[in-house]
Amino acid sequence: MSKSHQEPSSEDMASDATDFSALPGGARAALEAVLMVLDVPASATDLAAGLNLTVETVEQLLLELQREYDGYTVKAPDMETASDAGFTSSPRGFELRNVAGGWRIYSRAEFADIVGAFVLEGQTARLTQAALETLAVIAYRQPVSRARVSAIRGVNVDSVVRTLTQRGLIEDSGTDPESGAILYRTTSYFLERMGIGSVAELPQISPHLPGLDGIDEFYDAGRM
Amino acid sequence: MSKSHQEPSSEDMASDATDFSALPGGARAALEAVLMVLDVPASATDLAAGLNLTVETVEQLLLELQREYDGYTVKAPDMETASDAGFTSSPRGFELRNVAGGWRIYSRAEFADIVGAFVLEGQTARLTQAALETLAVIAYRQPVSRARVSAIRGVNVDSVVRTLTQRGLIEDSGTDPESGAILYRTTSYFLERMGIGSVAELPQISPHLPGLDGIDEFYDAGRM
Amino acid sequence: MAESATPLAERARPAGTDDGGAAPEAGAAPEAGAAPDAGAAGAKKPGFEVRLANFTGPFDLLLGLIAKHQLDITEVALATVTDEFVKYIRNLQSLGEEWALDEASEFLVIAATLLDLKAARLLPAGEVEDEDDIALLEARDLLFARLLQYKAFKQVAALMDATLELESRRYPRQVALEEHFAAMLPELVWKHTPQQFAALAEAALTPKAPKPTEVGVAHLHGSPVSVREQAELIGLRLREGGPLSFRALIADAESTLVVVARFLALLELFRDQVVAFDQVAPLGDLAVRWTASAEWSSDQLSEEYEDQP
Repeated sequence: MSKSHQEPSSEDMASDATDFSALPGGARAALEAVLMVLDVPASATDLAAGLNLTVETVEQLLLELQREYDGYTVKAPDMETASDAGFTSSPRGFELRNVAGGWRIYSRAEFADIVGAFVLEGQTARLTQAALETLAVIAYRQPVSRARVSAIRGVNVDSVVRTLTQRGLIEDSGTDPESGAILYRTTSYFLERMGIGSVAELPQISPHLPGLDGIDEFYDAGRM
Repeated sequence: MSKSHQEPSSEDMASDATDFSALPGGARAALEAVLMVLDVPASATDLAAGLNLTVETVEQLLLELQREYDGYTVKAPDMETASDAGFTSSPRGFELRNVAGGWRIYSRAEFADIVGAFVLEGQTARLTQAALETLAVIAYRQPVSRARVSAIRGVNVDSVVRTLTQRGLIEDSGTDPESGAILYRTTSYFLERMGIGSVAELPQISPHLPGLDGIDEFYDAGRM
Repeated sequence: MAESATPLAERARPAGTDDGGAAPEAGAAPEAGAAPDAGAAGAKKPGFEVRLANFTGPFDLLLGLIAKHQLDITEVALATVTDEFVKYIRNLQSLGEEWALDEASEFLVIAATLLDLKAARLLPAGEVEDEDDIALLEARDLLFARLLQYKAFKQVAALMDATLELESRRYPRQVALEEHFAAMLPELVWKHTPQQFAALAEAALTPKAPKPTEVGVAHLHGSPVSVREQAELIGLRLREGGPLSFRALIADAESTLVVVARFLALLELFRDQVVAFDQVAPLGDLAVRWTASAEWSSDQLSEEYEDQP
């Protein structure tokens, strides 16, 4: 889940750099921390902006990490900045890939069979009732945030929303300008499965049900 | 994504084990690859079943990885299986933690500010005092009805309970056979957010509550 | 369980120092840690200031008032506290704060609580004479116990807050399933027509009636409990197990009704002079002793409770 930063030039930022030496593992570990939780590939430019480093530094660190994950000994005489990168010489179970201009950590391709079996174990072809209801709420109230869907359904819907996204039935449609929350909408695959041409063709439901405005009154009473 | 597998005994599985020596990085890397795709904590048992390894082996590998990510030198004389684990002595940007009954990769807390800038939806907002107190009562008295929580806090807790449910921290756990009241308990998401394995790891309340072991009986007797 | 799972209490403490005091101080003195509202008000600050958004309940306020005066609850200058409470309410009114019914009733509970406390305080210690006095004494103990319990929960809530805050600095890896795995998922079975889907949406969007707050009606339909049977049971236990505390005698009671029945049975047994009571300290545990011969039977009980649940 990367976000593009409004960037002053990377030189400006570097002058104002975070003191990575105070952090365990330094800038390399900081970059690794970001990569580990990034959902979508991030460009070296975005990473540099977020880390307050120059693009060149980040690119060098990315290549170092990539080689280290692949098992190369990174402490080579020509790479003085890699002094603390260790002597790892066996590949890790994950790899850092540069896909279409963005970097992301993936499970290593050689383990695809094992990982695939683990992921697919127990997966069913059917949506649960919770998933169906959540999909219905999103379809009729889109674009809508997870928090709002949770409020309507009365339970946390995070994992169900992940499943629906994974299934290609809903997708990220930007963020709410006010709250910054991700808004979800149904996909064309959803329309295809429903056998309709657009969401406008969904059958009407009672107009008296709370709309997005009314829901506030119903559900947001409990201030947190 | 984890689930319980129908297991033949772990001995059977080991005899039928995947030949990890043919894969780069061996079983350790295979485990690492699986950890990369988890979206909820996975137990050592589930991981062992998915990898066709014994639970003991997986537990040992998990501990090795955990220590390695934390920067310990894992090639100690007493750990012969760790021969290829490298000599890393600076912490990685991420850590492997055992929470809510399972293992999962997290970015290291020291990098929270940097990582937070990349994660679109920050961690959920801080709980209010009212929500925290209600959550505490439920955590220590679970399963517990709203009426009991109200009695302890001295106020109506309906809306707070609703919000805590929406945020996935507590859930309905059936009804009291006597009063028919809905009982609430904390969720595994709560454990994960608290960074603990089970509610038994919550700090002891008794030092905070001198000599009031029998208060529940008092309570039911004199309800205000 | 794991190396990563350090006991909370140990971890919560460093949090205060790491974060430069941003997190509530887990190890702080009970008063300060327990009542941030009161702490914020400070000892010197004039007037009792509570922001409505932070207000969480009558026990909170009561604790705040007590903490502010740095007094043990048993020595609270009630007149001062009460005056201050009234002043607080007037102040709110003068500020034009709108009162929701919920909040207004919460304040009524405070008023009642203060009144209870005051009434209990009026009772001179050690001069318990009639049943009303005892009831007042019990009310005071109960109130005191409740306040202590509430305070304990407030303290662990602060600990939990610190832990949650600390833990929120770790972000879990939670990435979308890699595409080649997503492609391997079994093809979705979809059987809903648009009309069925709309019905589903309609049901999901209909605001749910708030879950009912329980009304204790169970006792109305409870199976009858016989005092005679309970007397029989008590007799059996006392003859076999020697002196037992009342607490032990009701430990397995499945409902309040059974507790009441056993209590009445004990009174009956006492009247028939087959049991005796020993109490070491005032309000301490009551030990019940069997004093009659082994041949006693519940048939000898008075007929008063015959056939009455």
